[in-house]
Amino acid sequence: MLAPQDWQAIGVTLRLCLWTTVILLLLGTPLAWWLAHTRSRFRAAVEALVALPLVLPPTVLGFYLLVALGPRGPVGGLLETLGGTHLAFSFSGILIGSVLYSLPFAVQPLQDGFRAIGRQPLEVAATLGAGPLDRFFTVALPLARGSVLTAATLAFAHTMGEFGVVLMIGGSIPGETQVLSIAIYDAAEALDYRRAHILSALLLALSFVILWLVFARRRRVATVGA
Amino acid sequence: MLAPQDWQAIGVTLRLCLWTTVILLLLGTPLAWWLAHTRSRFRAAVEALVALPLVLPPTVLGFYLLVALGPRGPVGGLLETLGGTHLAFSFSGILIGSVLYSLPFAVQPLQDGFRAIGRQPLEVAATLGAGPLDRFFTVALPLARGSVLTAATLAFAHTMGEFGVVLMIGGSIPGETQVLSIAIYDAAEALDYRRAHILSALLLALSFVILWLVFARRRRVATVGA
Amino acid sequence: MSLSARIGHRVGAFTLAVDFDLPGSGVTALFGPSGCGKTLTLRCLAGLERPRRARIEWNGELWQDDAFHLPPHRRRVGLVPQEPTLFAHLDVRGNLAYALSRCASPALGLDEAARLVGIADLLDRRTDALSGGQRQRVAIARALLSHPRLLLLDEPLSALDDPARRGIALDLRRLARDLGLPMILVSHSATEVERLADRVVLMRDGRNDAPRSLAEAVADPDSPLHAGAGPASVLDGVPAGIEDGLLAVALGADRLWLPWHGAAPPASLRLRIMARDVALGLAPARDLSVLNILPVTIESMHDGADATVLVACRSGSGARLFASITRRAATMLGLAPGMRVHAHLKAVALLD
Amino acid sequence: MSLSARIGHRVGAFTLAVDFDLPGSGVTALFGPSGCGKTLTLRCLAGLERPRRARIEWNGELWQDDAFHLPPHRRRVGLVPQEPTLFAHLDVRGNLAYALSRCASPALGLDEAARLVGIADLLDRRTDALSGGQRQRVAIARALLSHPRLLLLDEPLSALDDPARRGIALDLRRLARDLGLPMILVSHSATEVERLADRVVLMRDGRNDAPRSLAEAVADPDSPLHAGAGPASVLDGVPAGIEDGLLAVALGADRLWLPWHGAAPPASLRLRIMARDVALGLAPARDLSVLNILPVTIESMHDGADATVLVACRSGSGARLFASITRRAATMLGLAPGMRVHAHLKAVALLD
Amino acid sequence: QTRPLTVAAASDLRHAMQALQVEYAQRHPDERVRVVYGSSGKFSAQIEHGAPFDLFFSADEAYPQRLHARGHAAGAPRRYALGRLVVWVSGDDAPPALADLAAPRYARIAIANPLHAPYGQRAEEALHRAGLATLRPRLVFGENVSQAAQMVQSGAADAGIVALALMFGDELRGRGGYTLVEESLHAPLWQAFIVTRRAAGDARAARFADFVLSDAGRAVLAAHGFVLPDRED
Ligand SMILES: Nc1ncnc2c1ncn2[C@@H]1O[C@H](COP(=O)(O)OP(=O)(O)OP(=O)(O)O)[C@@H](O)[C@H]1O
Ligand SMILES: Nc1ncnc2c1ncn2[C@@H]1O[C@H](COP(=O)(O)OP(=O)(O)OP(=O)(O)O)[C@@H](O)[C@H]1O
Ligand code: MOO
Ligand SMILES: [Mg+2]
Ligand SMILES: [Mg+2]
Repeated sequence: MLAPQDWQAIGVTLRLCLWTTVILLLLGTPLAWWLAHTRSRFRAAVEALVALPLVLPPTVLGFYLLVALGPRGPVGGLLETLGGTHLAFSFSGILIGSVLYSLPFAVQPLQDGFRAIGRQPLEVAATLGAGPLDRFFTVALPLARGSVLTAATLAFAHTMGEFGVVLMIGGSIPGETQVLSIAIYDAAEALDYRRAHILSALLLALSFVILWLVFARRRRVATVGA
Repeated sequence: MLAPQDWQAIGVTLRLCLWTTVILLLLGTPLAWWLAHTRSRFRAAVEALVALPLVLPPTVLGFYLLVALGPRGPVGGLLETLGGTHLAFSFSGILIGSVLYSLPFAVQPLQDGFRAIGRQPLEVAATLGAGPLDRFFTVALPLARGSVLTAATLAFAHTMGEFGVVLMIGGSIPGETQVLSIAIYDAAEALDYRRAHILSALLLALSFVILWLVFARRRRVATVGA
Repeated sequence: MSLSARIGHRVGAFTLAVDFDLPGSGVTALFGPSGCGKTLTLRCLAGLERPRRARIEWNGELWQDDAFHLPPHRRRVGLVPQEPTLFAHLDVRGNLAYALSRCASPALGLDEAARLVGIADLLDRRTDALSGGQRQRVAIARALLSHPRLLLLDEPLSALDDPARRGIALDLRRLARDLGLPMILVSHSATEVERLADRVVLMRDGRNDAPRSLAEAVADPDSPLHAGAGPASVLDGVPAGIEDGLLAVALGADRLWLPWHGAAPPASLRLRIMARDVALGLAPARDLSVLNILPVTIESMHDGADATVLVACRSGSGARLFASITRRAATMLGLAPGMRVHAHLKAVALLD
Repeated sequence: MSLSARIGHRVGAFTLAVDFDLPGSGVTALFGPSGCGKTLTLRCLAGLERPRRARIEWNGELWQDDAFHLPPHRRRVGLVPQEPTLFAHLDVRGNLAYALSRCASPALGLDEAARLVGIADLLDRRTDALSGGQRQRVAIARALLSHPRLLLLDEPLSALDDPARRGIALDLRRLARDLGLPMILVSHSATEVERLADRVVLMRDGRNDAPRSLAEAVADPDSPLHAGAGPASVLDGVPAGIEDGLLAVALGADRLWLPWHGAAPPASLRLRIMARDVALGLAPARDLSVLNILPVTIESMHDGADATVLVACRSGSGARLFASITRRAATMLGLAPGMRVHAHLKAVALLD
Repeated sequence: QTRPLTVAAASDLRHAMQALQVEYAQRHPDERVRVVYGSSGKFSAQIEHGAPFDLFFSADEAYPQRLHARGHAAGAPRRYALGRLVVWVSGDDAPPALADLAAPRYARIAIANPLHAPYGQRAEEALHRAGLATLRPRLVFGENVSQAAQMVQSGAADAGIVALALMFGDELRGRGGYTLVEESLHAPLWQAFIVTRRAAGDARAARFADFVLSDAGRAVLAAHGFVLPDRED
């Protein structure tokens, strides 16, 4: 039912989603923590900046990233002069694009989550001898785990469906940068609806199961009078 | 510098973003509230369903919506037999698409926000004679206002940049369904980079100012030892 | 008017099984050790828990049975929770106004309530800029402003200093009387219970004893109320004149003297006499600075803890007095039930 | 070893200006009305506030001055906050282990600490399944397990019943002694202060009095400590034999008898004698159930509140005793400084 | 293992290019060719920024010319086909001619976006020349010609002006009907390709290019709705 190319696309997609989610959590968590606690005048500006990639159409954002990461761009160019290769049309390139594009979906929920903890648990941890990093990992993160979950699922799902940025930076090269969403898009563009339906159904089912498993573990809040 | 068509696109974009945000808050808030409090077995499934539109490529989701909203689809068809008009290629159509596509960005932060309130304030309000609706509006919503903000900004920004769904359902009709992101996309595709840069810069600047204003009002959390 | 509650509830491994009927007025104290189910009981009464088996009726109105559960906002039951929860999005005034604006028949003004608990100068504060005791007082004022049919107080004064505690307790007692506002008070302080309560429900391990009047409760030498300072008698009397800065209090035909600050005394006075403050003598002691000496008859003698004897006496006018003395003294004096002796009351505390 | 703190801090309209030096051992009570700045002071000591002007030194080590601020996790100062904050993502055992695993030199085992505060059977509970008093006890055990250099206790026992309070207070005092763990205790309960503290710092409106020893503090008839039950004397003595179930306590040459439960008495005993429990007589009363009668000399007489007189006496062995008697009795007996009288001690409370 | 030859092809070439691949594979069984489909504008931008494409088959001449002018091509663009437009409806109705679109039942007419899609430009031009400029308010625009077809197929648009080549895929063959738009109504839609600079000197690229222009290649293109240019050689 599925072509080998589709299987490749599924593989690339899963790799991209997982890496994006992991990197977003690694990157977004300290950023969100800083944003939740800083007194800096630039806080609001940084928050706005984080959300900014969202407002550009994905392919246009993709285009600018292409320029930046390509051989003549600042990033890609630098890499080339350092003896490496530029990042356009590579897995690393689409990963950077996905991370940037989903950043606000990770940062904002995390920031809210950290804010909701309040200062008391962190203060208590400090008086028990826990330093800043210790407090962060043993108190803040576990207490904000609901928000970590939200950040992860939003980032994961958004990366799953996104194709504009990925298409532009990645060039849809099978086995390397062609993700499932591009394959579905292609099928639809080719008016090959049967294939589009099958792939969509597959993607939806897969995502539903993943999301359902994740959400089923979430706790609810007690209701008044219950 | 800007063509009249661009001004129209800006107008449509702002209308679309505002309406989408408003509708998402109106729709997402009770849904998030229910999800945060229900004991229903279907909770996790509903949560997964809400996030599902995200995982489809926007144009593909757009295509399915076009089928549903068009004259031969279940929704559009019903409207036509009721003497109305179908929703494809109309502002209502792209609004529906945007709402559906940004739903998880509104629902999930709100749900986290409601969860973070805990039960005590609601219980106290109940003993002071506040009924469920009263509690919801006078206690839950104000206490979760940070999350309402997050939901609103994510929904707003995501709608601002999205064009796949909107393009497919809306058909890019100037003054009606052509939004700024489509205009930028078109300029970039036509390799008319000057126009693409100008429009992008405009969109970024506009969004930055809006987001900055919104975020500047947000409070931070006290840090240990400060 | 009355409250009748039969509650069977399980949370985790803990089983709550309480069963009591209370008159619909006055102050009832719920007293018992930490973890015995006091808070849980109040939550059931307020409608915040849904016990599996329960029948709660207020004055003939069904609040809860196995099938029905009147939601908390329809019960008009006020609750001051053990850890005061203020609305963080409102300032102090906003918190008070929240209650007032939902009250159909306000009995107090906002400023009046604030003054009562001593937070009049904090009305414009954010709630996170309050001290622990200040938070607690805001919670009390807020509950009062909702003018509930029944007020549940879960250790409402635990974070307050003695003078504030005393003042607010007296105001609460006055409000209970003036507004006909029945209260259920959870407190770990025997003094607070003695100061405020008309009756006491003792709890232990999720079960309760039958409600008893305060006098009965304190008269029980083994009562957990005495764990702090030992048994006591609580007597209600009326003022009978002031002399030399001393107030005479009439308990039937008996008369006790206590130091008085001079203002007009209230119509009724509640006195507490700790058993350990009562000495028994065969004759009134002379040349001793003890003013209050009552002739009493020994009714019974109980071996108390630690080589002491608790002697229950009755005065001529029928007032019941406890004296806690050492066994050595009892032997020395040859005390026995039926004997007429003189009770020397070294200290008489005014609870009002 | 010592703590020296000079703190100038403003939050909102409130100004904290405290200044005290404390020895690095024993228990110091911070006592003052609600809202006077006790919690704020503890927070400054713990490093949780950054006062604008301050100099805090611990045993020569700088914790804070205007330029420097040692972060809280480096101070090794334990804090039991006024509203106990438990880690909601950990169970009770997890909360305790959190402290223990960060402690370089554990002085207590987890189970031992749990037993001490009576939560040994709650170790596997989620923190939201605890009662108010149980939460408070977990917070105490957790702070103890971190074996801090200084333990700050902000009304740590406010949600506990009397027996539990008494038990934990005694254990805390023992730990303070055995581990050489200095503590600063905020409490609204004079009994708790008398039971636990070695010295007292009174606070009012953000300022403090100089630290005084407990004996001095309670000897002040106007001390706010007495707002509850009036002045008292606190005396430290040693056991001197048991007879008839009564324990003899030697205070120098004086000897007092108190009911004793029979176990071996500790090496030293702290007694509290309320002034209102002391009657003065020209001669020892006969045929009266008062066992403890000490010959004393009147040192001074102060007009107290409400037509009472506070009489300061000294026993032959130098112990200082207060007697609160009515002015009428003082006049009747013709009491005057220098007179030799007999103090009748109706009740002697053992604070240990 | 060597990198496969990578061909970027405009989306109207989907069916033709697949057939070309099959034919080519029979002749050169050892050579792997992979094709990526997309819009010509996007490919142009990507090639300018280092995309690993060896050949680029555009839907027009302008994009290859631009790339050539900027030095991204190994040689001058070569025409491989002439695109034709059709009016297409997806129902069972008789297909309308271009002029019939004025009828009110064609309330929504889908075309590719004339700003960047060559088929869209020609469609707009044809409408103008046919005196149907007044139909402009009825137009809806797809991102490209495929999307225009999707709009028709969904039933949301009543007719579309799309590429003849789309009618030759399995998907649309026999579904609804189409009428050709007269060639005279728009400038000829010459489609050209280039070998990119990165493939300069790559024999495989040259081989594939020659194959497309060979008789066998032309036969495939002709069978998929393209008009062929005169032989270059
Ligand atoms: N969710 C729960 N799961 C398991 N046990 C619970 C839960 N909630 C309360 N308990 C237990 O129920 C008992 C009664 O709790 P409750 O809060 O009513 O005590 P309390 O009498 O108010 O005590 P305190 O004076 O310490 O506040 C306690 O032993 C507590 O540990
Ligand atoms: N953030 C703040 N802004 C303004 N005032 C504050 C703030 N925090 C505390 N205060 C005020 O500072 C004073 C001291 O507070 P603190 O919490 O130290 O009191 P406390 O002595 O612990 O009282 P309690 O016994 O009631 O707990 C209080 O009057 C309080 O209202
Ligand atoms: O295939 Mo195109 O580039 O939409 O005319
Ligand atoms: Mg409780
Ligand atoms: Mg405090």
